[in-house]
Amino acid sequence: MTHPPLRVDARVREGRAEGGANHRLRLFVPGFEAFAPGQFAMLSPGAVGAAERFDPLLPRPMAIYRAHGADGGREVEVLYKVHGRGTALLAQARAGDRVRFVGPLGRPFPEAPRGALALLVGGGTGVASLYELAARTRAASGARVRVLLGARSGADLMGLADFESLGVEVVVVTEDGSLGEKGLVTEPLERMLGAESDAIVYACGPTPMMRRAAALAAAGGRRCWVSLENPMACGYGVCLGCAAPRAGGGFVLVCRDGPVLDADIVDWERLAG
Amino acid sequence: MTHPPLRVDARVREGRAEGGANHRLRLFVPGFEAFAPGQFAMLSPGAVGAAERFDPLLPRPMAIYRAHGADGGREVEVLYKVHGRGTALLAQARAGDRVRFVGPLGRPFPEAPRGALALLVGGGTGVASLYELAARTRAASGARVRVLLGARSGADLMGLADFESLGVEVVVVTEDGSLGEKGLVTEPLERMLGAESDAIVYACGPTPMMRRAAALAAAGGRRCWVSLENPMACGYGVCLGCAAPRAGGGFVLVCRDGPVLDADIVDWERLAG
Amino acid sequence: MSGPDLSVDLGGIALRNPVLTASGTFGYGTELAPFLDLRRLGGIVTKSLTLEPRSGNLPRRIAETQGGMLNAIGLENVGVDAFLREKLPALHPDVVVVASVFGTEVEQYAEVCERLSTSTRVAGVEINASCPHVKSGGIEFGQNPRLLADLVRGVRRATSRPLLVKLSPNVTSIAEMATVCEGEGADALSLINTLQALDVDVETRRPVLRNVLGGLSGPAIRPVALRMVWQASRAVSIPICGIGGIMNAEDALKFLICGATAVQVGTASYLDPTAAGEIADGIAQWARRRGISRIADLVGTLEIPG
Amino acid sequence: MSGPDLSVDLGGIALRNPVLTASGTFGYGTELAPFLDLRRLGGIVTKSLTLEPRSGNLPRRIAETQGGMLNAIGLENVGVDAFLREKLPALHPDVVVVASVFGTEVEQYAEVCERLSTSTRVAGVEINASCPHVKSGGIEFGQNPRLLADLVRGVRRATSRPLLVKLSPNVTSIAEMATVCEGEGADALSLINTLQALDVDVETRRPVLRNVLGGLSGPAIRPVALRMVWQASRAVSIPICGIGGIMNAEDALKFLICGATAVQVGTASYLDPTAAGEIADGIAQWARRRGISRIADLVGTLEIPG
Ligand SMILES: Cc1cc2nc3c(=O)[nH]c(=O)nc-3n(C[C@H](O)[C@H](O)[C@H](O)COP(=O)(O)OP(=O)(O)OC[C@H]3O[C@@H](n4cnc5c(N)ncnc54)[C@H](O)[C@@H]3O)c2cc1C
Ligand SMILES: Cc1cc2nc3c(=O)[nH]c(=O)nc-3n(C[C@H](O)[C@H](O)[C@H](O)COP(=O)(O)OP(=O)(O)OC[C@H]3O[C@@H](n4cnc5c(N)ncnc54)[C@H](O)[C@@H]3O)c2cc1C
Ligand SMILES: Cc1cc2nc3c(=O)[nH]c(=O)nc-3n(C[C@H](O)[C@H](O)[C@H](O)COP(=O)(O)O)c2cc1C
Ligand SMILES: Cc1cc2nc3c(=O)[nH]c(=O)nc-3n(C[C@H](O)[C@H](O)[C@H](O)COP(=O)(O)O)c2cc1C
Ligand code: FES
Ligand code: FES
Repeated sequence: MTHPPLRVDARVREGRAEGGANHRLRLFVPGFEAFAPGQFAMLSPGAVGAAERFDPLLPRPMAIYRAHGADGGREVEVLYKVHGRGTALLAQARAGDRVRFVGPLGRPFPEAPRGALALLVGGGTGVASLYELAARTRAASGARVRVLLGARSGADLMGLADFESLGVEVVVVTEDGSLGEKGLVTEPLERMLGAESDAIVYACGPTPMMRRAAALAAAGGRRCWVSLENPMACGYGVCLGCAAPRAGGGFVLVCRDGPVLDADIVDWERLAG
Repeated sequence: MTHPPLRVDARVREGRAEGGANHRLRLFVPGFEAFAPGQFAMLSPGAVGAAERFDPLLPRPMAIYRAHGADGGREVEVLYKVHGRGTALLAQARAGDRVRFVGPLGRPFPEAPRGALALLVGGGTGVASLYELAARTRAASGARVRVLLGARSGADLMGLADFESLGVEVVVVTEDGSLGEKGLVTEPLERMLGAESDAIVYACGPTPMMRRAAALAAAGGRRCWVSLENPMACGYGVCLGCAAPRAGGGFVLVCRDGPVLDADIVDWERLAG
Repeated sequence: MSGPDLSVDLGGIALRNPVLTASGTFGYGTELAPFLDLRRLGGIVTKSLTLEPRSGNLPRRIAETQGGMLNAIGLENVGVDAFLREKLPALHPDVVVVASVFGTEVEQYAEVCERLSTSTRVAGVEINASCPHVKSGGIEFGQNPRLLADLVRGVRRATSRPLLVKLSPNVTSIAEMATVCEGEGADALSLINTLQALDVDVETRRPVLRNVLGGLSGPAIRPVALRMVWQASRAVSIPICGIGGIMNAEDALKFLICGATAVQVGTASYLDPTAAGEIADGIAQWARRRGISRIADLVGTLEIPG
Repeated sequence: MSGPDLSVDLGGIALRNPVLTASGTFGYGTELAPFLDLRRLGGIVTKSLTLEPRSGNLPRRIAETQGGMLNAIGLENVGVDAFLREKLPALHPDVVVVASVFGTEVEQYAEVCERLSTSTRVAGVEINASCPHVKSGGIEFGQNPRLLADLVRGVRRATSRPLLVKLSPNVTSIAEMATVCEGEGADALSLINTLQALDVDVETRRPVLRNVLGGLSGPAIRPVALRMVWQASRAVSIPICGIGGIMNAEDALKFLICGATAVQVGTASYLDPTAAGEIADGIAQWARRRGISRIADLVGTLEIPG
C-alpha cells in the first residue's frame, strides 16, 4: 500500500549528531499521514527560509526512518550520514528551521510471506531504510525477522539502539571488529541462508554489499529485495536521472520503479559503484 | 588613523531583530584591535560553516557600529537592515555561527576641528556609520556634536537609544511624523546651518539625502563629509566595482578612497540613486 | 473584480498564461498528477521524442554543481508512437501540450513531426536542435547555421502545426541562429537549452558523468539565458519562449521584460513539483499589484538607459 | 622531508606553483599587501592594461547572481606607462608578474606589449581577446578566428616574452580558437574569460548594470570552463591556464586534471583576499596526502571510461 505524496514545508523539531558521521533529524510534516517501509522523501536543505537559498540546489533523497502520530501531520524521523555538501548543510539545521519535504515517494518493500524468516541486511546509510520494515514485520503475525547491520566500525553504525528496542534479533558486523562480529555483513548472511530454508532477503546498503547479497540469495534460490541509493534530482520520475540498468537491457527508474527492486531485475554488472 | 585590516572568521555572539527591518549582529572578531569612525567590514553571510556555502556569493559591506574590549580580539557590533537576499540570510545567523570578516576597511571620517559644531546627519542604514563618530566627537575635548537621525517612521529608526545614551543632542525626523519632527532630516539641517556659523557636516544615508546635505553645506560654505554606500564586491580596491563619479571626470573607488569622501569631489549628477 | 489577462499567443499556440514546463524536466505531464493541476499552467512541453524508443545513457546521468546541475540523460524516451498511444490520452483535454522532437537526421525529425500532427491534442511541436548531427561528427544542428536551416526547412514541410525551434546556447551568435530559423518559417523560438559542461571527481580523476560531457541548467545559467533572449528578440520578430534557471515569478518576469512572450520552467520542478504553478500564480499576483491588466504588454519592455 | 614539487612551466614562465590570480580581480597586486604574501602564489596577472589610462563605465558596474556575479567595469586601468612606473616597482622582485593587455585595434595591443617588454619584471604578457574589435562593430577579437589570428600575429611580432592568449568563452568552438592561437605562435592559452550575460531589475525594468551587458564569473561558470579547458587541451599542445569559478584547492585540481598546467583565481579573491594563497597551500597538502611528488604529473590525467 502506498500513500499519495505531499509537497510541503516541514519544520525542524530537532537536529542531532549521533556519533561518527551519523545524524538524526526530526521534522514536523504537516498533513503527513502514513508511509510504507522503504519509501523515501526528497529533502531540500536550506531551500526554505527568510530568503530562498539555492545552495545546495537539488533536494536529497532520504529514507523515511519512522513517523510518530501528531495533530494535523506527523513527526517524521530521518537518519543520515554527513557525506558531501548537502548533508553537511542539512546537519546545520536547527529547531524551527524549515525544510522542503516531498514524499512519501517510491515503491516499498513487499511484506514477507507468512512463516518466512525475513533477513534484513543493512550497511552504511542503508540501515535507515530497514527500521520500519523490521518494526512492521515484527508486529505482523506469523513472520520472523532477523536484522544484520554492518558498518566500518561500531561508531559508524546507525540506529542500533532503536533496532534493539524493537525486540528483534540484531546481528552486528563491523569491518574493524570494534563492535559485534568482525568482517562483512554478508558473511553471517551466507551462513543463515545456508541454515534457513524459508528465508527472504531485504538488503539496503553499498552496491557491493547488495550485489553480494543478491548473488547469495540467487545461489540459494531465495527471494531478494534490494533498495537502491542512486543520485536523484526529482524523486518522482521526471528527470530520468536515477536510472539503474535492468537485467536484459534498458533501465529502471529507482525513484519510480524502486527504490525497492527485485534483485533479479537489476543488471549488477552495469550498475555503477 | 587607520588600522591594518584582518581577514578572519568571526563568531556570532548574538543576532537580534530590533523592530522594522532592523537587526543587530554581535560578532567576536579574533585579533581585532581598533577602527576609526566610518570604517567598514565585508561580511560573508554563510560562507563559513560545516560546508562552504556560496549563496550569497559576495560579502556585504557593513559599517562597524562599535567595538567592545575582549581578550584576543574584540566584540564588534553591526546594525543593519534586511534589504535583499544577503541581509535576509544574515538575519538567520545565530550564536555560534561563523561569518567571514574582512576589515576594518576604508578611510574614516576626519575629526571635527576644535570648537566646531559637528552635525551628524544619518538616514536609513547610514545611521550605523555615525555612532562611533558621535561617541568619539562627544568624548573629544572642545568639539560639539549634534545628531540628526531620519527614517520613514519611528519603527524604522536604527540605534536611537544608543545615540541618546551617549548624552549628545539627538534630533529625530520621520517622514510620517510617527516619531520626532515630521519631514526630511535635511530640513532641520538647513535651519541649523543657517544658525551655526562654525558647523561641519557629516552625512550618511540615501543618495538624495546626501546630495541635499552636500548642496546645503556648499551653499553655506560649510565643509561636508559624506559616506557613500555603493555596491561592492571586494571592499579593498581590486574589483573596481564600487566606483563613484568624481567631480570633473573619472571615478573614485568608494572602498579605497572612501567610503568617507569630501562632498565636493563627488559628481552628484552622475551618481546613481 | 476580474484578474489580469495573462494569455499570450506563442507563434499560434494560445496559452492561458505564459508559463510552460521545459522539455525533459516534466516527463509527459502524468507524473505530476499528485502535486499539481496542470491546468494552472500555460502548457507543458514533453520530454524530447524520437521515432523509436531510446533507453538513454549509462549512469551516472546527473550531478549537482554550484547554482546548477549537469545532466546527460541521453534522450531516453518512450518513442513517438507510445507517446501518442499511452501518454497523451492520459492528460486532461484542457492541458496545452507541446511535443518536443529529436533526431539525428532531418528525416527522422520530419517523420516524428508528421506522426505528431495526426493528433489534435498536439498544440505545437518544439524542435530540439541541441542534438549532434550524426553525419557531421558530433556538431549540434543548432551550432551550425547551414545545418539548422536544413533542419527547420525539413520539419516545416512536415507539419503545419505551430513550429517552435529550441536553440542551443553553445554558439558565438544566437542572433544569427534565430534569424536562420525565422527565415525558414519557424513560428517561435525557445531558448536556451543547456550549456555544454563538464565536472570531474578529483578522487577518481574521472568525469562525474559517465557520458563525460553534460548540460548545465539551473539558476547558474539564468544571466546567460536572459542575454540570449534579449539578443534574439532584437534580431527576429517571431515570438520567443525564454528558458534557463527560472526559479520564481520574478525570474520569469525578467524574461518577459527581455522580450520573451512566454517562459519554460525546467530544473525548478525538481526542487519543487509545484514550481511552475506557483510561478504562474506569482505572475498574476504581481500584475495585479502593479495594476497591469495584460501581461502581454510587458513583453520586451526592457528600458535601455541612454 | 621535502614537500611535493609544485613548479610548472607555463609557456616559458617558470612558476613555483600553479596558482596565479586572474586579471581584473587582483588589481596590480599591491592592494593585497595587508592580507597575503604574494610569494605564496605562482604569480599574478594584472588588470588589463591599455596604451592610455581608461576611466571605465558608469556605475552600476557589478551585481550578484546565483552562484556568480556580473561585471562591466569597462576596463578602467592606469595605462601601461603608469603601470611600469608606479605599480610594478612596488611589487617584491620574487613575485612573478604577467601583464594583461587590452586594446581595440591590433596596433594598440602590439604597442602595449612592446612597452611592457622593456621591463625585465614582466615575466609574460596575456592578451585579453574578449574585447570588442572596433572596426567590426562590437564583435570580440576572440569570437572570430580571422580577427584572432590577426591579433596573435600582431602581438607575436611585438614581443619575444612568453605570450599567453586569453580566450573568450562566447564561441561555438573553443578548440578552433585555441588552434588558431597555437598556429600564430602563442606560447600558452588562458581560459575562460567571463560569459556574456544580462540581469534585469523587475521593478525599474532596466538592466541591473548600466552597461546593459556584463560578464558572468564565479562558481556558476566552472563546469563550462572545465569543459572548454578539456576541449582546448585536446586540440593544442601548448600549455593552458585554467580559469573560471575556482574557489578552493579541489576546484583547482579539477582544472589540472582536465589539462590545465596552471590556474587563475578570480572572483574567489573578492570573497576572501587570501583565497589564492590558500588554494596554493591546499594543492600542496593534497599532493602530500596522495604521495604525488610532482604536481605537473597530474596535468591532463582525466580518465575517460571506455
Ligand atoms: C531512496 C534513497 C534513500 C536514501 N536514504 C538515505 C538515508 O536514509 N540516510 C542517508 O544517510 N542517506 C540516504 N540516501 C543517500 C543520500 O541521499 C546521499 O547520501 C545524499 O544525497 C548525499 O548528499 P550530499 O550532498 O551529502 O553528497 P554530495 O556528494 O555532495 O551530493 C552531490 C549530489 O549527488 C547525490 N548523491 C551523492 N551520493 C549519493 C547517494 N549515495 N545516493 C543518492 N544520491 C547521492 C546527491 O543527492 C547530490 O545530488 C538515500 C538515497 C536514496 C536514493
Ligand atoms: C561602506 C558601506 C557601509 C555600509 N554599512 C551598512 C550598515 O552599517 N548597515 C546596513 O544596513 N547597510 C549598510 N550598507 C549597505 C549594505 O551593504 C546593503 O544594504 C547590503 O549590501 C544589501 O545586501 P542585500 O543582499 O540585502 O541586498 P541585495 O540587493 O540582494 O544585494 C545584491 C548585491 O547588491 C549589493 N547592494 C545592494 N544594495 C546595496 C547598498 N545599498 N549598498 C551597498 N551594496 C548594496 C549587495 O552588496 C550585493 O552585492 C553599507 C554599504 C557600504 C558600501
Ligand atoms: C535532466 C534534464 C533533461 C533534459 N532533457 C531535455 C530534452 O529531452 N529536450 C530538450 O529540449 N531539453 C531538455 N532539457 C533542457 C531543458 O528543457 C531546459 O532547456 C534547460 O534545463 C534550461 O532550463 P532550466 O535552467 O530551467 O532547467 C533537459 C534538462 C534537464 C536538466
Ligand atoms: C570585476 C571583474 C573584472 C575583470 N576584469 C578583467 C580584465 O580586466 N581583463 C581580463 O582579461 N579579465 C578580466 N576579468 C575576468 C577574470 O580574469 C576571469 O577570467 C573571470 O572572472 C573568470 O574567473 P572567476 O570565475 O574565477 O572569476 C574580470 C572579472 C571580474 C569579475
Ligand atoms: S530521480 Fe528524477 S526520475 Fe528518478
Ligand atoms: S569594492 Fe572592489 S574596488 Fe571597491
